[in-house]
Amino acid sequence: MSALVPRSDFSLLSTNPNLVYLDSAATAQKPRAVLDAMNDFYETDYANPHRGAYALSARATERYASARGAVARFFGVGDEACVIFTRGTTDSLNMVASAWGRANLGAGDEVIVTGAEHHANFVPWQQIAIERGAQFTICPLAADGRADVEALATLVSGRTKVIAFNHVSNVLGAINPVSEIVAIARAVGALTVCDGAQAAPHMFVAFDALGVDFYAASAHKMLGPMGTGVLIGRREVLDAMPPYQTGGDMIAFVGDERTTWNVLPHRLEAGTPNVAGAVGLAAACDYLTAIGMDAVAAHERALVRLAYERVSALDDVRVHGPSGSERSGVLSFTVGDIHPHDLATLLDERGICIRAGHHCAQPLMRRLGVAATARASFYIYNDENDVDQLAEALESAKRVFAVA
Amino acid sequence: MSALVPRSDFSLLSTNPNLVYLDSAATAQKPRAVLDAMNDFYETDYANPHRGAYALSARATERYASARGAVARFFGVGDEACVIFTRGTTDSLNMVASAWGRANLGAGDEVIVTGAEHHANFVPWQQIAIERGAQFTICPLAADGRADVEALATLVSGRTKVIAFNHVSNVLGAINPVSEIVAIARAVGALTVCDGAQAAPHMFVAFDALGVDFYAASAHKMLGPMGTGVLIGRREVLDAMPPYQTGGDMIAFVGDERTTWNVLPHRLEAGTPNVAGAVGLAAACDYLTAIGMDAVAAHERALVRLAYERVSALDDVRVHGPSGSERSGVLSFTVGDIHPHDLATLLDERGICIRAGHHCAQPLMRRLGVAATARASFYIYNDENDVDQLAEALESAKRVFAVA
Amino acid sequence: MTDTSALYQEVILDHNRRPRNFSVMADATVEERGVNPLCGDELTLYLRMDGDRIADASFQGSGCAISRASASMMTSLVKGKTRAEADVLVEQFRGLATGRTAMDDLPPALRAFAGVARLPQRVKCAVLAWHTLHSALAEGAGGAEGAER
Amino acid sequence: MTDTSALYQEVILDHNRRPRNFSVMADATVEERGVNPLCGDELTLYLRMDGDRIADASFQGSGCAISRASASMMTSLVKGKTRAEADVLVEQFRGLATGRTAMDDLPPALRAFAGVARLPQRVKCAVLAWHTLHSALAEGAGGAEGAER
Ligand SMILES: Cc1ncc(COP(=O)(O)O)c(C=O)c1O
Ligand SMILES: Cc1ncc(COP(=O)(O)O)c(C=O)c1O
Repeated sequence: MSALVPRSDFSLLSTNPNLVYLDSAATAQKPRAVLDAMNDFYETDYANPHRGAYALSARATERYASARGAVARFFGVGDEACVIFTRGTTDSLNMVASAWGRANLGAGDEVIVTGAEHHANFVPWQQIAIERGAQFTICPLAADGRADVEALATLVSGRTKVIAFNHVSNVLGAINPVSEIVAIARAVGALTVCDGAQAAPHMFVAFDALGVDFYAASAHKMLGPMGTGVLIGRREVLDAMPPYQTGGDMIAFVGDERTTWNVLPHRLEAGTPNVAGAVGLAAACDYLTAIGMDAVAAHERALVRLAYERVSALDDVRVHGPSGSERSGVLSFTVGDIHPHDLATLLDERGICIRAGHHCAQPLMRRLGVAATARASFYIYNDENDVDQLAEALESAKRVFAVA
Repeated sequence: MSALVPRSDFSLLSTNPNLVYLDSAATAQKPRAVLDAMNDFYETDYANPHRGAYALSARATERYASARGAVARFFGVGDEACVIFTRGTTDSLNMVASAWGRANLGAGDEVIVTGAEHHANFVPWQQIAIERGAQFTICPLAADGRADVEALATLVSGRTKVIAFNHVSNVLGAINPVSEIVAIARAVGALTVCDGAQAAPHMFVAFDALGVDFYAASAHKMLGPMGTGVLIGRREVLDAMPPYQTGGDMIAFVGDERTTWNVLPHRLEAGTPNVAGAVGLAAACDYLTAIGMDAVAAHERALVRLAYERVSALDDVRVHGPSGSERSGVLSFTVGDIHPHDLATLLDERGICIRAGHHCAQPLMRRLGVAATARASFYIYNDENDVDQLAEALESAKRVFAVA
Repeated sequence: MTDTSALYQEVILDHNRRPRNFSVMADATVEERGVNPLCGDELTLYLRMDGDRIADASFQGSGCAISRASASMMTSLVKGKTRAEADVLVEQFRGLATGRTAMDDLPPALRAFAGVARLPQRVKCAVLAWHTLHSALAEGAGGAEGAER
Repeated sequence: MTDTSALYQEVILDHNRRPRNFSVMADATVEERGVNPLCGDELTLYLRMDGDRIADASFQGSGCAISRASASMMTSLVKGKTRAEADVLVEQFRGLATGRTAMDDLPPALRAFAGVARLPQRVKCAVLAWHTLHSALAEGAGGAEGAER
């Protein structure tokens, strides 16, 4: 199985031919096309959009608008104004928890998250629940790490105002049953907030068909630049949500005592927008679309299935989460009693990049009964050789630590 | 008077030799060195910082830390952990108004801003005052557009909890008397929040000596990338401020019910940081430092003084704000009854980029008694020819509109 | 460079200098406010409807030459038109300002605005009066403003 | 590639496998907790002070081989040392782990940690026990944790 895209598209990978980069779930490497798009914007059409009354500024505005269009198409969003550019998934989720939560949560209301959330979709909800006096409930997980939908169905009630869950777990690669969760939420009138940080890079999201009210993702995990992300929402909920940040062009009229707001998407984008970031994200979307998201998903599934087989075949190795064929391109595991950090350092000595730690998912670590895991994650530039190297390095590590 | 730096340092300016870019107060053009620094990071050291246990990630972490060091030096901050990377000035000011404001403002307390604030330093304070039941007071302006410090001294009382003001006005170029405002605030125990968006690009800020509690700036106005900014604070106030956003690495321990926080600067930087943005801002700081901020300030003062003379000499032209020698490189004016937007379009037909409108300062427009102004702003790549072109174009515009 | 402008042709400058129908209408049956928050243009449009027909139209407000000349011409053009006829004009003008309508399909007076299509940042100024007319005819709620807080 | 590692030399692997002084100390006079929030390493350090002298030292906790071996060696080394002597060791070790101290200035047992200086991401693991010792001796407040909310 060769890589889905030429390694030469990625400067860092082609100048480091022996690097085995297995940490794309943390952040993805950048194709030249993405960096070129941003440079081109800075070098040919750079100005502050929305604010200038000259052609250069109009071109910058147009770049920003067309980036929004490209991102909307990528995510399957018909109403482009419902794509809000943010700093990243964390920013998007904080926006919802703060702006929507502060306006809609009160004492006695309930917020539900799953036990497999990244801190970014856990702590903001925990904190707003504390602030508003709402109840914070953690939905249990099924054995494979997905939300236990049967348990969820019994948990919810008329008091449940929002259910926040990941589309794909960053630790387990488990893919949540979105439509079942949405159905349960709708039955009690709760909103749904889906953390798509680990899904958007790897599958076609089809927001309009998904049924969730809010969807969040980060550009940097999907080949795009750092410092950019999206919050996508259904128009009704976005329109009803108070602004999160204020200033700049998100206003209609600023009185000495009261202020009125601009329309979407501006109302939720305070300050000079990061046009370069949006342009970079749009270029990443175009790059992925050219490959085809089905091909992307198939490639990763194939690699992770192979990795699952090779790694779980080793003695004394525990692989967490669903079996190989049901997961997105993420593999978390522990090797004997070797601490994951030691494992990562040993692998790093061979040029293999994996991540080790709690993966910003401490609540999940507790539920798995581990302090940390090692995690290898795969993307379009990985190939079968990367899997071989991983498996060999794990065997070697076991010998160094004299495990088994 | 020639430009302070070669136009060839700026791709956009050198490929458009006839462009007269006079909108740097909205956003500055980028030197190649800034774009190169970001590309180099993406192409040689790219990974998620803080989270990886491999050398590549360690290099990314080191890039981020050294960018923080460079930015701290540029702003005259001794304690690097007090430089918080944000999305921009608007983000920085919203962070303070929300996180500090929500924790510290109550009914009966008072928030003071000046009548010359950008919406980003006006609306967040107005809104948090409404939310907390605090009084929102607007400090009057002296004739030159600076805060009227005598009025301010009589306004403040023990109820005053915070005074938010611009270092330099984005409309008038007026430079506020920071130390006098700080003294007035300290006398009643109020905090000071200084919006440095228009100062940081143009003068040495010397945060540690300035005496303000918080300082905000945007990278994109100081030759750096979009989507990046800083909030600088004194350690005591930052340490006492609750986190603004939560998630990712800003935590120490995430329990099912309670969460504890990491130390500064991480505690105030939720989510994957924008390392590329920080690297770009640091490169911009280095570029400016190499020129010397004194030389930058002197160049702009000279240009704006010339522009002031040329423009105010025209019949039927009203220049707003202080006289030429007392202002930073910003010139706002109105020409007869030509609407500023029409003026900007006419100038644009000659390749001259100025901004027209309320400049995100509607409260100031009311105080000036105008709906909008035209604004020309100068930076290191502007020269005397740019001023000539501006003056000639204004004369031509008057003839087209048959003014005077 | 001479003192001519691609956009500011004589007809626009003239309507700006001496706007037609620039007055408050005491017996208006519809009054609609339009604002362009980014530019600060604002106008109030007054219509006196006679059944389905626009018996009279006038406007007040402040804004740039483009928005003012556009409102001046618009109010002149729609007087006496039916709701449906006015709606057609609205669509035609929007098409012109965004470069979608061919010049020949348009009342000659409007053709001076063709230049705005090349200036996306001024399109909003040109269409403000027409948008406001559209809202007034639809008797819908306010313009671009959101909820007050 | 062979199964050797630049960092995981035999002495570190041995201290990790059979940590010395790995126990709760019932009669400790000082008990100090140290955590490395990014890695999840945590340890509790127990000291029994006899005036100015560390009469006994032990630790408990979970963490990686580096932090465990480091704590194991640290507790072995500081037993019997005065506060001042221990502080010197703390400074020496911090210097080693960040590449500032020359090897020759160090007790031989610690030299195995020189490799961490090249691995900034593991420095925190290596110095955790030493930081905790420093806090314990200073009798200062908690470690890296902030206020609970
Ligand atoms: C004085 C002032 N404050 C705040 C801002 C907002 O900065 P940003 O849009 O980069 O957040 C600006 C610029 O737009 C400004 O000039
Ligand atoms: C599932 C999930 N949610 C949220 C995040 C946070 O994304 P970011 O750090 O880009 O804000 C991540 C990645 O770190 C993630 O994997």
